[in-house]
Amino acid sequence: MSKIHITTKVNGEEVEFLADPRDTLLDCLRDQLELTGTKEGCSTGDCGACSVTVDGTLVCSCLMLGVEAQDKQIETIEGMAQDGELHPLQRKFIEHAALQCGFCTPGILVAAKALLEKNPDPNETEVRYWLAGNLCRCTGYDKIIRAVMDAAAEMRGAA
Amino acid sequence: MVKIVLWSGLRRFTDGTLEFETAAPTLGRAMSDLVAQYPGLGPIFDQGVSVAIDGDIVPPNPAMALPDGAEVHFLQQMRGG
Amino acid sequence: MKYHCPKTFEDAAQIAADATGIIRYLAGGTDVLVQMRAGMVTPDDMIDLKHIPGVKDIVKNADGSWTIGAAVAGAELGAHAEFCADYPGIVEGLELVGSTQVQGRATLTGNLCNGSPAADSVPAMIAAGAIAHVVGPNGARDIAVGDIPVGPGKTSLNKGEIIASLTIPARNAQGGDAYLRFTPRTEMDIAVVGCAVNLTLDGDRVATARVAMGAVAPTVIVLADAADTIIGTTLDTDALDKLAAVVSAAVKPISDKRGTAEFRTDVAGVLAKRAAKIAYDRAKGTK
Amino acid sequence: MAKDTANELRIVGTRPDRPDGLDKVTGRARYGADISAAGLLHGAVVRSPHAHARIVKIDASKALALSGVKAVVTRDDFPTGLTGEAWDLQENTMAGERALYDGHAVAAVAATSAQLARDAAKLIEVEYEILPHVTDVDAAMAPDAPIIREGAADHSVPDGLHPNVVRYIEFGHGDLEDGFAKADIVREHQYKTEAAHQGYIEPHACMGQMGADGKGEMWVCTQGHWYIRKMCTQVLGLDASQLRVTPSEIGGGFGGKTTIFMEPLSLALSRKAGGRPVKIVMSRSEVLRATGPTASASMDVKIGMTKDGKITAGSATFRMQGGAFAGAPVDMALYCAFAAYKVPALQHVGYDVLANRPKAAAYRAPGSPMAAFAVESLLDEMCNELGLDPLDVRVKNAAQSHETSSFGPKFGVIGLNETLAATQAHPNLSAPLGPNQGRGIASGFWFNHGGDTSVSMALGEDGTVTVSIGTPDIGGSRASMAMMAAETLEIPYDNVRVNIVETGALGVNEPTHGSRATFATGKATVEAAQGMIVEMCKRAAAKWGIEPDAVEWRDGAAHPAGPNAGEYPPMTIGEIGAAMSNTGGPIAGHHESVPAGVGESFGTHVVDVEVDPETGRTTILRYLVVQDAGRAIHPAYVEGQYQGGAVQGIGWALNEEYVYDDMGRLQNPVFLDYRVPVASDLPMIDTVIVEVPNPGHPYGVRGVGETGIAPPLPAVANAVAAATGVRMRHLPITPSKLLAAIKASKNG
Repeated sequence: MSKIHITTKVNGEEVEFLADPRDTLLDCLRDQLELTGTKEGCSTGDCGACSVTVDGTLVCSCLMLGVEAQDKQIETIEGMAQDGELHPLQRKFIEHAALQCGFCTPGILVAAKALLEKNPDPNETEVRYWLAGNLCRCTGYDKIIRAVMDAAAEMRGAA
Repeated sequence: MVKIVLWSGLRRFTDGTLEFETAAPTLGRAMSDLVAQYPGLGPIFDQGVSVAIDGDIVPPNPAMALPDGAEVHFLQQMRGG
Repeated sequence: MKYHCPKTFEDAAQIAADATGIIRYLAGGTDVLVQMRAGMVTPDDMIDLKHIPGVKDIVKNADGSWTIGAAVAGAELGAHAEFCADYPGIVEGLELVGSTQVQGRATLTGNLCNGSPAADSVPAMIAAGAIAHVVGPNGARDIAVGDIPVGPGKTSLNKGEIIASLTIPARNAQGGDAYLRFTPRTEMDIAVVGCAVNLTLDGDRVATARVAMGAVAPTVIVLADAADTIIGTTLDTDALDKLAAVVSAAVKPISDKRGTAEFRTDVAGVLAKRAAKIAYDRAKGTK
Repeated sequence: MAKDTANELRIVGTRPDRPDGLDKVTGRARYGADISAAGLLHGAVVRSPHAHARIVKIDASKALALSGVKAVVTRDDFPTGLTGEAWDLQENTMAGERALYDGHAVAAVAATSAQLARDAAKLIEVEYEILPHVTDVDAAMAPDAPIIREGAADHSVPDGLHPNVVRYIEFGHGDLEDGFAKADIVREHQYKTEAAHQGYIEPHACMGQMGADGKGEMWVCTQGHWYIRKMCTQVLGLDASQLRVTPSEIGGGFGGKTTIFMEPLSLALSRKAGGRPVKIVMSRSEVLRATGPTASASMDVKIGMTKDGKITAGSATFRMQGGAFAGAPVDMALYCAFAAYKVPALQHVGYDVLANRPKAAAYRAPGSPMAAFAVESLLDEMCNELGLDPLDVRVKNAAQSHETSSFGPKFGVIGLNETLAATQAHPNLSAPLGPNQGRGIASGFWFNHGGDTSVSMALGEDGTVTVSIGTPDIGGSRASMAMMAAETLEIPYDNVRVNIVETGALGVNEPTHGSRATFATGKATVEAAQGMIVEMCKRAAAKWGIEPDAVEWRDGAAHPAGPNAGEYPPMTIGEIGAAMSNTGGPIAGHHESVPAGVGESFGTHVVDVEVDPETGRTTILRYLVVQDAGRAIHPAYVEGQYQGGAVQGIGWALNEEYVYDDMGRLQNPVFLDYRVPVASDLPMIDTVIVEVPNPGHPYGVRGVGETGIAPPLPAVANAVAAATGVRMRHLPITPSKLLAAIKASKNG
């Protein structure tokens, strides 16, 4: 099976990899680029653990082929902290104990960041529906929702 | 003396008796005395049991000393958790 | 698997026509990638349509009708304020397909071609009278969206035929639509029953109506009798109850892991009632 | 030396950032599948599509002919002659003569890429002869049920039962007949629950490497790596000490990662592929078809009650299937059934039954949720009938400290009274309810657990401390261990680093299960710290030339114990660490034990629901968890346990279930159809942490992880009954079932 050479940008850096046409973007991120912060929980788009943004749009990287990544801008959890400075969402997740096992956390952080970029002042219902595609089995979501809303408030300067 | 209480499912191996008094100094001795009296208990004990001494569920260490006046409950082996 | 990136639909149709094995098209990919990973299908040729100019366009035509490109994702359609104002029912149908993440990829065309009787965006498209513009090795043709699915997982498209775009008729002034589905959870489920109602008003009275139901038959079905029960009414309680009764009497669902036939029958009527009310309020501009 | 009153505590009870927080919010934390190695091969498993079938022939020649395929293993590659639970584990790892459930592994292949391994697995041809199957517990006990395995029953099973009954449980006390005679009403109903999966988001993943010399390495996501070591080596016929198991970070377990599934396959494949490391990552459908789930249950409960709400007698007969192997938690279910009550006469009978389903694994308070559903539902029905307040009835009959429990032994110090009182005082109990809304209340219980525990602790040259523990951190336990170590040593929290170490670095540890980590590993951590304090005091005493017992430890330093001990400036832990090479060498503490004094935990939940009477959909409006934590070391993570347990219970009550078709095939092996709750399904989960300290732990800890999953099942059912007037005795309360019941009640 011949592989295809892909050039793309991940977290602002240009990268190249060889993709089997059947490999998902998730496979390529994890196995080719060793960006294992993006997690695989289901491979059917039902759990959100593999959330990344592609050209600014939130997607499940398990539902996109690696070969489709050519000339895109991909953002993953590894790019969320800038120059060693945690994003407010990351800080608030630690502060609110919004993670237990931490496996769903990268996907939820990436999804929540996409939400706050679109809607800086979401209400609880909006946060819950936006994150409905990110399963968490540990927390019952309570502390996650609080952390996202608190981060939003801080980012708005309202905290 | 120590009071031993078996679970009621063992009635069929002990002619209906479920409570015993024993002077056995250790848990292991108390168990082997019971098996000597009621051989049907042997395979059950060998399979594993859970033991509570004065309410504290502890591993069934045969060398464990039985304090005078203690109440020892045998429970069908607890699994899972 | 060979991965193709044609630049025109004609090229895409030619690649498909020449292919000897299993072909899949990639618009959003949210169904086909799942099937591939599950081992349900291993395509020999994967034809990515997203590099064809225009596939991401949402265009309002001179006559007020809409043309939606084959690769327009749910998130893009939902962000288009003017289309949302005209056809909130179609948008809410597509937006119910999967999560926010899936919305970043899933398309109307893909939802249609997957051929699921439970496809959330299809009832509202059919209720709206949407037309698919199809390109194939033997040229182009237009087909009513309702004529495309012919059974679970099956479409009426011929080998090499690809839906290039969808056309939704112009929205007349006093018109409204709505889509409701029932799922056990609030999100992330496949519709146990889906119902779209598209109607126009003449003053307070319903002038025209179309009722389309999902997940109650091998394909999405249009219930003309049900629509007739509300045409001419002001959608009072009596009319709504009649609508529910006719819908429940007309559907012939099956029992499966997602719900019993009896449940689907009952809930079909309930949803028809609720969707009709929302469409009516939208048409009146009272939302 | 440990503090025993809340006033003296400086760190315990605060909410510091967890030590692994940064790694986990940046994607740096390494979970099971996040490993790679030079020469890595990828494994894939061939699984039976049949519920019950004889394996006639396995032909791997086409797979082996593919370039890049390095090894195929079947049961023939495993040793023979195992018995008992070891045989069960081996049989579940890889089917022998027969496939016993849909998803049972029958072969495995290793190849140079995951894609290739999956392709190769499809080319392995397995010929089956389909046998009759049974998946329902009651059907599996019926006289005409197909026999899943002859001779699987243990000595507890009386004669005359179907061979699928493999364990029989019976216990009780008091005069049942007399007890029921004293009741004003006696009611009896049957209740059922369906199998639910733990639903951890991280699929099982491991990387195993094993040479021809029998020495092996394994990286694995697990709740207990010594269990992995023991089970893998048993199944493969190896020496335990030759396998070194390193735990990855773990993406949830809830009991489901306390056993082995495909881990031995990676070792067997590696050995066959010349010692190259083999990584196996399960797909979600493999996880749902072949790992986990809990048992399904069919339960008869009978209770006698006086008009004023006194329970006079009770009986429970529970039947549970835990898959094709013994181990349904029917025993634990029965022990928990009436634990919240003192009842003069009780009878418990249980049947552990085989069925053609995957081998049940532990799931959060195994058995307790089903038992709570049956008993707490019936109590609620009887309270309604008698017009009694369900919370008053629970108070009136509540189990008490130092009194005999429903399962035999006396309780120690328990906090049920306090939990019920805190529930009664909570504002949620007086929130107004609208039409189609209802409130449900239920209690639950879990024993908690001690288990094999080994901890070591070492002083650094700068006075900071490293703690080595053997219980994987599944929900913030590194933080609680660091807090307890820092509290005991009286040093800053940030001066302690907690590492979860591999099997070669400590004595045997049981997994993070049974709600034991904060209790047992915490207790051992405190003991180890105390041991280190003794040594540090000795070093100071030697320097000062006084007796060690004339030295006391406070504020992170050795001090002369009093004026008689002499006048010396305090010697800080940093000074002691800096000097240790010249004062006798490294300073460490350690502790090994099976700790006694496990404190039981009770909880009571209150839920408000609204039911759509036209569709049967239930919405959770409000939810309250009140539970005794003994003492909360890190209250935020205690709340997290309460909230997570409650939501898992809500899922089990409303939507989660294993659905099998007529062929015994699992119909919903994806998250789309195995419906765990999503964020938009839920409100905030209110919590009250009750603290009745456990005298068996230096800081009063009781395990908190498990109790919280038991009350939601009955609480939700009770709330639905209050909202609709319809009693649902078979979970889950799906819209289909509830709407049908609502219609039936209107027509009836």
